[in-house]
Amino acid sequence: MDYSEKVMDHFENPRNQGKIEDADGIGEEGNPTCGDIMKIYIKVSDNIIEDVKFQTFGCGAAVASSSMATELIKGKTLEEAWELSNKAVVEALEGLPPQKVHCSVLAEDAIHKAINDYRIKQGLSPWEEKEGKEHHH
Amino acid sequence: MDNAATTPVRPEVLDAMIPFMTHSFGNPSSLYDIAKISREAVAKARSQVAAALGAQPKEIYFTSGGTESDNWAIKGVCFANKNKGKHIITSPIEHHAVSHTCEWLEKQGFEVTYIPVDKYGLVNPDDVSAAIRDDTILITIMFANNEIGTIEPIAEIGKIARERGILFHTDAVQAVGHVPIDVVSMNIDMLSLSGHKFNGPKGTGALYIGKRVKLVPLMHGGDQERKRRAGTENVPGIVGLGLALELSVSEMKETTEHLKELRNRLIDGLLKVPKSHLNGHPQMRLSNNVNVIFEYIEGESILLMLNRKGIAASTGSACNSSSLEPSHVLTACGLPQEIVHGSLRLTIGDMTEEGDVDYLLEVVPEIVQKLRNMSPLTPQELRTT
Amino acid sequence: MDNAATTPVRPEVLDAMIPFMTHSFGNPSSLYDIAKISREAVAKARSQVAAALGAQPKEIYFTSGGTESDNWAIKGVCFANKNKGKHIITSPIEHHAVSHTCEWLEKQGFEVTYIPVDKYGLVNPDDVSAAIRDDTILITIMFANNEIGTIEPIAEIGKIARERGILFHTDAVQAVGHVPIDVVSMNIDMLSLSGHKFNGPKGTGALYIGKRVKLVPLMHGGDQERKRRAGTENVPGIVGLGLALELSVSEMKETTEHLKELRNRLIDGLLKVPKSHLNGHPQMRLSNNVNVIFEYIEGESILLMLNRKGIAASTGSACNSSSLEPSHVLTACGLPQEIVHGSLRLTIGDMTEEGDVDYLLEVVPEIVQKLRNMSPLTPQELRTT
Ligand SMILES: Cc1ncc(COP(=O)(O)O)c(C=O)c1O
Ligand SMILES: Cc1ncc(COP(=O)(O)O)c(C=O)c1O
Ligand code: FES
Ligand code: FES
Repeated sequence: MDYSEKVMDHFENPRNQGKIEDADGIGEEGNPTCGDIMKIYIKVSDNIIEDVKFQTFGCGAAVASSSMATELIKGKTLEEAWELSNKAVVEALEGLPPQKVHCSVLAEDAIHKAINDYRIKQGLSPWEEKEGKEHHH
Repeated sequence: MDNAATTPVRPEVLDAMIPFMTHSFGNPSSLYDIAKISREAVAKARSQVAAALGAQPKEIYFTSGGTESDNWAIKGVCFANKNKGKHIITSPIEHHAVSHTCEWLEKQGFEVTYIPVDKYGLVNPDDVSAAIRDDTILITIMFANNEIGTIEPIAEIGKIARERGILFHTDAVQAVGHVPIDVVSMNIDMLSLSGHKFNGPKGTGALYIGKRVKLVPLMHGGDQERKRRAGTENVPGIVGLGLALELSVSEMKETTEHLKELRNRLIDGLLKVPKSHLNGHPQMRLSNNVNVIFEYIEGESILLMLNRKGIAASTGSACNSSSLEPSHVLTACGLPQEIVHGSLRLTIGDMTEEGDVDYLLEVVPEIVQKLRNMSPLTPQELRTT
Repeated sequence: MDNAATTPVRPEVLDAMIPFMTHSFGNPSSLYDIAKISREAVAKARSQVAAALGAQPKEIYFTSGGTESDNWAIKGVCFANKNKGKHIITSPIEHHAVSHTCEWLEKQGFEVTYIPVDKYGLVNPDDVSAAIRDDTILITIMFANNEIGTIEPIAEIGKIARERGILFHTDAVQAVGHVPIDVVSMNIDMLSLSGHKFNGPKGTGALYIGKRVKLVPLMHGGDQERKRRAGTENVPGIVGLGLALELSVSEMKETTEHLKELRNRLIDGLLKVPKSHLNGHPQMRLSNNVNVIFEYIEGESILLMLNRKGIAASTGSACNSSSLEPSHVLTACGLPQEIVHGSLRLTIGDMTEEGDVDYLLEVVPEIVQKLRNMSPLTPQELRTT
């Protein structure tokens, strides 16, 4: 598999890997085709993502995408985190092989689920996925 | 540790090939002599391959590899015998060179029965016998599986096929040069092999075709190979294949003993990892093949980490296949979807040393632990962080 | 002087291949690196071949030789388009890799029209146009003929095929590396080439497949070559083919001039023998090809005598073919049976020197005279004893 050095770095030294025991929101997303599962934990205060951790069962691209995505949303507002696209993750990773782009979508979806999990727990209505968003399953 | 994928050409084999590439055989040699030297070298290679299989030289046809041999054997018999019948029997764990060929033939109107395998990947000869129909024209079952290393009961299947008068092909790409083979006593009608699996050159292969077999060419054209396989002979490749096979067979006993010892140490060591399982048959397996499953983790990740440590390996994980589907072999052995993704195949060769095994047994458990710590599926008691 | 049959691998090409045979790329290189180096080398070779043809790299597919490329192109298109039509247009002077493939397809229910050629072996594009039917799915006409060297009006035929929306394949095995080719301006949809015809390795070839072509694989199996041609890549062979082609193309202008000079001297000299004739077109011919007929004598005898003098050559004589039939190419050019047997093909290469030509022009007339003295057909005035 032809991964960029950036991907390999995030794969070998994943940032924010682990679990937040008292998470405010948890999102889990799986790809039924390749069997992979990604879990995102967020800790929120004042609408800001104070801490984020991930657990991933998946390929190199899935692990690297999780790691990069968590880095990109840490310290951001929920709105900013919601706007993070898989495309931005791929770019930050200096590209992914074409058949591995779907792995980065997993990260975007898991973050959305974590944010909505938080919103529901707060008694807020969940945000809706954008129309026409790339669908990958 | 990916010797089942491909092996480098042995130095003595390369030396034998080079004069046929450059056409320089030292002096004195006219151009006329070159043709003669080439012809004799091809004849010698044909004898070497025949000897390795217990066949006659005129039953050996050179091809461009295992894939061509498989395609030719199966399509060749089907197109030649379609007036006799349309039914093929095979297994669900064949290499894609066989399985995709069968699938294409289904689209052309042939019918295929897939004999199920047990959890070790073994075909039961009684099942083959029961699947034979009046219109069965071919049985194709692989000699040894490339992923899990299981060796099939070829002699038993051959006996049934011969008794029932049905042609029997075996894809022996993983077995030739590694396991004793005798096409006569095993009642094999056609057998595929590939040069680069036993330290011969890539892009070379052969098909053994027994005398009673009727099949059409896959390569139409010139009169080469007794008019059955057209195309300018790849003389250096053929010379290399013949010598590499002769050397492999002459060293087989010794190599096998050495590999079995290393293989068993590897298997024992890897199975010490909790929640790990061996794939394939514990005894009826290739001496170079180790295939284990580690629960809760994904195969491509293991490969990447191993690669970083200088070790090549292979996996049946969906993430590592271009189709994003898990190994059809492991699935056919009945492994549940949750764990099929964590498979790791290590295949050793004569270059593998004890130190390599020690190193592997040191790094694999560390990698497995690291990935398990990362995985959302891992139960708490198996985590270290 | 049989360079159209096969050529040796150039030293620099061999040097480029060897690391990929032995998998030794110097230090430091992990097994992981080897896979990467191989992948990049194959990509480079694909670009080299694409550049030589004016194609895109992703339109180049590596095969085991010209025969496979021809079989794949023709069978692949026919099986993929059989619901659209069953009609193929070709010429009567194709290499057997094309003609025998077409004959086999006739047995499978396809219909083939053979466009006649003129006495020079030229196909008339108007005849191609007139032969097109509603159910025509493929036109396959060779770029340059391997026996008589005639170069066909490929651009004209390509234009017609494109206008009528019919796929056009050309067997360019004798042309690639020797004649400028541009698949885009010539409207070629598929093109076959073979490595050992331009000092690349035997057992290697390629098929150019334009984007609009739908065809089924000839080799089913693994996912190699964008899932269209299965089989472990012959990496050393591919590397060698790519480099050899790049070198041939870069030297083409110079080589061609040199060869044309030698060729014309050879032709002029040989035609001084009484009752001799040139086969093929005087101008539209490969710069390496000489093909002459000597009346009253038989080709295999000429070959044997030349071989004794260290010269390899080729003939269209029936006695020299395993079918005992005279060349279908010379017959299609309308040569009467009595003289078709006396043909001699000499094909020169960059290794051919002026001295070789002189030597040939010395020995051939002697041999012809010796055989004519022996032949019952020779008229008295041509005898010397
Ligand atoms: C069992 C089996 N059959 C067929 C093949 C195809 O051989 P090749 O890739 O040399 O064409 C392979 C190897 O890839 C194999 O392991
Ligand atoms: C015109 C032509 N087509 C096809 C072929 C077949 O090529 P190969 O023998 O490399 O398969 C040849 C050479 O033998 C040829 O001259
Ligand atoms: S998560 Fe399975 S392919 Fe990446
Ligand atoms: S006379 Fe012997 S083959 Fe023609």
